[in-house]
Amino acid sequence: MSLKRVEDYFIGRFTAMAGPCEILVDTDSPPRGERALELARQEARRIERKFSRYLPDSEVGRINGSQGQPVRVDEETAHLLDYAATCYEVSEGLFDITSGVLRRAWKFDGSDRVPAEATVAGLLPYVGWGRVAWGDRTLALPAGMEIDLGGIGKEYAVDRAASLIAAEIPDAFVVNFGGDLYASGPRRGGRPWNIGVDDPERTGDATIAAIPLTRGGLATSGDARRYILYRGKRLGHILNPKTGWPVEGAPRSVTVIAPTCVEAGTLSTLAYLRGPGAREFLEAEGAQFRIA
Amino acid sequence: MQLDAPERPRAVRAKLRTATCLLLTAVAPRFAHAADPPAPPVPASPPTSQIDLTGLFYSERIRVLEPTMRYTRTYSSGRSFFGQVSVDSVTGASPNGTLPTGRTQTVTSASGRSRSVSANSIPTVNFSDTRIALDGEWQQPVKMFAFSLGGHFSHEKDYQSEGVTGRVAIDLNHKLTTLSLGGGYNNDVVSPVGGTSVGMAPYGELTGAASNPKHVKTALVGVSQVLSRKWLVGVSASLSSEDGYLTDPYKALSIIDATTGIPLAQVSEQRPDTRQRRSVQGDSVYHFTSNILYLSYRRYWDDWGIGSHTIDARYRLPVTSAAFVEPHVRFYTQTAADFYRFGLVQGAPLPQYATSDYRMAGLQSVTLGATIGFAPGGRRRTSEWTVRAEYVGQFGDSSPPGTVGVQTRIDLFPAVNVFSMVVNYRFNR
Amino acid sequence: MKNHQRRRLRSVVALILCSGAAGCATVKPWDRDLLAKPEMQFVTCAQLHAIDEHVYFSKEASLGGSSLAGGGCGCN
Amino acid sequence: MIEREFGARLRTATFALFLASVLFPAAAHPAPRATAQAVAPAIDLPTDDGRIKPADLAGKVVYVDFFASWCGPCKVSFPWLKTMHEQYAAKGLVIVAINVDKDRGDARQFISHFSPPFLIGYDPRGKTAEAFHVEGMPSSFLISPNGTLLYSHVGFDLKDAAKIEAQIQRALSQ
Repeated sequence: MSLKRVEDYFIGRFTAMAGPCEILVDTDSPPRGERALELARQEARRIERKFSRYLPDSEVGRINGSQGQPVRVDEETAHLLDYAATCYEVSEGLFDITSGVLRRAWKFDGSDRVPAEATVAGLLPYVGWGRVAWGDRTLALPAGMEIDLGGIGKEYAVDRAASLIAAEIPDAFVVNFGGDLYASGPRRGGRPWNIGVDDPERTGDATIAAIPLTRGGLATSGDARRYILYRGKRLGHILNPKTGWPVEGAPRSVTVIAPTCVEAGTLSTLAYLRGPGAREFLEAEGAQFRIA
Repeated sequence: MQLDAPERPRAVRAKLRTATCLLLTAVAPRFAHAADPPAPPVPASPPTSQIDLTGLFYSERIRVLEPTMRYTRTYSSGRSFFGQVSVDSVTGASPNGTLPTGRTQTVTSASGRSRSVSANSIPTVNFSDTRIALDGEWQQPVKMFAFSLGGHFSHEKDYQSEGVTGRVAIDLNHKLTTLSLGGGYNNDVVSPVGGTSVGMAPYGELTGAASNPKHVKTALVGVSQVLSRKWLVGVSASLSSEDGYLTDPYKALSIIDATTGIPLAQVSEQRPDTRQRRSVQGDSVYHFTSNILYLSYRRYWDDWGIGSHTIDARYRLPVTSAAFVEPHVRFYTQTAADFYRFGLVQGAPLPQYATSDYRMAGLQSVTLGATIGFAPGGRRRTSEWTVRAEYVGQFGDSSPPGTVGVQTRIDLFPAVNVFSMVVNYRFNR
Repeated sequence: MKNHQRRRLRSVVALILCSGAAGCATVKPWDRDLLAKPEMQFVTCAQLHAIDEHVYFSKEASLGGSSLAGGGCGCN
Repeated sequence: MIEREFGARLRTATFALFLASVLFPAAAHPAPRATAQAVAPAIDLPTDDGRIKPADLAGKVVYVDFFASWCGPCKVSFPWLKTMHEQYAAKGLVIVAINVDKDRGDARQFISHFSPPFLIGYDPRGKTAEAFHVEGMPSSFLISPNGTLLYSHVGFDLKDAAKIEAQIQRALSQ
């Protein structure tokens, strides 16, 4: 965890949720910078711990280990599951938090290893939110199925951290958890924050655009960091839960701006899941976006 | 670059928006806040200011140019204040009350000059005057009450007026009914140029008083009632009591020959020194689908014997969201004062009170006009223009009973035709 | 004569007010969109109204109505 | 003559009756008032294409605010509502602002001016407002997680803000 001054703002960094996290605070007061960083880190850790699929005693771990028994969840989890259900419904099944089991077949390590068709097909019966009984704060997950809130959790953590910081710190700030971010408002002097969009070809080394952002959430979906090369094609890590295969023909990256990070993240994922139809979808939704 | 696309939530996004909102406001574990610090106070919305610039151009026998500036400041608490300055420049001629002669007649004037008039036209006095008026009002809502207090001062070379008004409006019946009570007091001084004439004595004879007091007390009670979503009505009654010098210092009457009708002499007019006025007015505003009809009717009486009816109708038609047209029509009719005489006949004893001021005669007026309003800034209404053009015609009895000789051949009440134009420019900050 | 007038006046006032009473509480707070418009008032522009009063006062013998007369002038 | 006298008396009596109804509206029209223990009416309203359902709000501290684009104090209350949202949403407060404009376009213009981060429901026919016995604009209600009305307030003045905020804090700490 580190906090340093850059020009006239502070930037704090830590690692959480399997990625680099940053917080930018437009202030001259180091204690306020510290406090914002501390709040962001606490909240990121809390959410990671609570919803990690790797921890058996997390909410998600408990559900995944339920062996088909109904599990009663707490309120926060219930809200996340409600949200996931809405996403499943509006995406007509493309956005599915049960698609994580497919990862047993796919390893997105930049290599060209593609699983056998039969392996993928063998996993498909364990995919589908439609098979899950959810209601009255109780989830019954058929044995062998798993849920993964990774597709929502990071954005949720961004918005949660942002609202906690906003309640304590008067300064403008940006919360950025692994590229999903939220800006709280204009910087001193009314300036926007400048958000670079990562170049999918040279990830981490270059940006392809700068987006001025004053207030709201911004999230990007794409194959920049995790992909597989198959017959000369890059297959991104986002899988189509209906086929079990990576989405084909999708743009390299889809960046969406929305009032909250959760909404931006969901929209960018939904767009990406539509493959070549991403642009059309976002245009029809009247969203603010950028496609590479 | 799609980033400038306007935000229009569509099907999927709208559902997500609602779902996100519920997710993010969901109950989450409380952090270790001993006590929630109160939220930083929301700054009170700054007071708004409004400036009105108005010009009135008015033609008749009198030309008036009346620039007015009004400054209104409204605070977020509902308190408001306005201050206004207006300057009237009046130049022209006003009938002096005497009769045409058939011969050239000499007339003295308010400014001391004299002028000849043609034989068959109504003699007039020439005058030129500037009136400066200051008005202010302060309003304060307190729960169901709204108090207002106003002050007035005006000055012109022969007339000075100071007044105060107070008013309270009470909202009743879930604000569907508003009762208002008000009162005012004016303390005026009339200082005729050239001295105060002795009433019913030969014109030019003076009392020696340089100035003469006049007091006006007014009381008003009104109720307004919302009848439906589209209809508001109101009734109000006012009572005013005047005392002091109520005579027009520049008006005279002609004494005419009983058979030829030729004016022989002039006497200054004299009116009673008290006057009780009463009026009742009903108002209605009705909102049609988009147009609005304003109707009002006033009945007026005073103890000088004048009674009048006034009907006023306006119909506002929005042209766009920021412009409207409003035709206006008004009818007015009054009966003459008990002591109104077109002239006095030689030989008869002089009455105690008499005036031949045409405004004390039986008369009718018709007003036709239209107002156009538009706000160039569109719906935000940072500035608004209002332009109104109007015609007022006044008609009376051209040949009142009792006219004799030459007077029977002359129009004793020539129609008065006035065209006026008002331009109001308002800007809000 | 005056007594008669007064009685008639009172009955007119009563009639109008009572028709109002029948309409009481019919306009709910959330239905007052039209009534909230600045143009839904008897007098929509105080400036123009004041000029009107001033002009009519100088040409007619009547005075009063729904507003308290501002300041007098020597114009009649 | 006698008849006329009677008529005059009748008119006087009618007038007195009217005045009584105006001066004491509560007596004339006993309006059911929301009391402290009353159960809050259900909120089931469309949002911009979505819907707020009673289940969405169950178990939460909900602050309901009825507003309209034509209401002056509502313009004052919205920035404050935003502050309340920023301050207390993370602590579990759900703000639902219910718009009662007849015309959705008027409502949107008002809303887009403030871009509120909280939920907006549309009640153009005033059904929900009626259920809450809204007595003036704006009107706000604070509802406990078990659905009882904790507090209500008519009108909005920044002077009242601290008082309402204290009620919100109390509701959240219960």
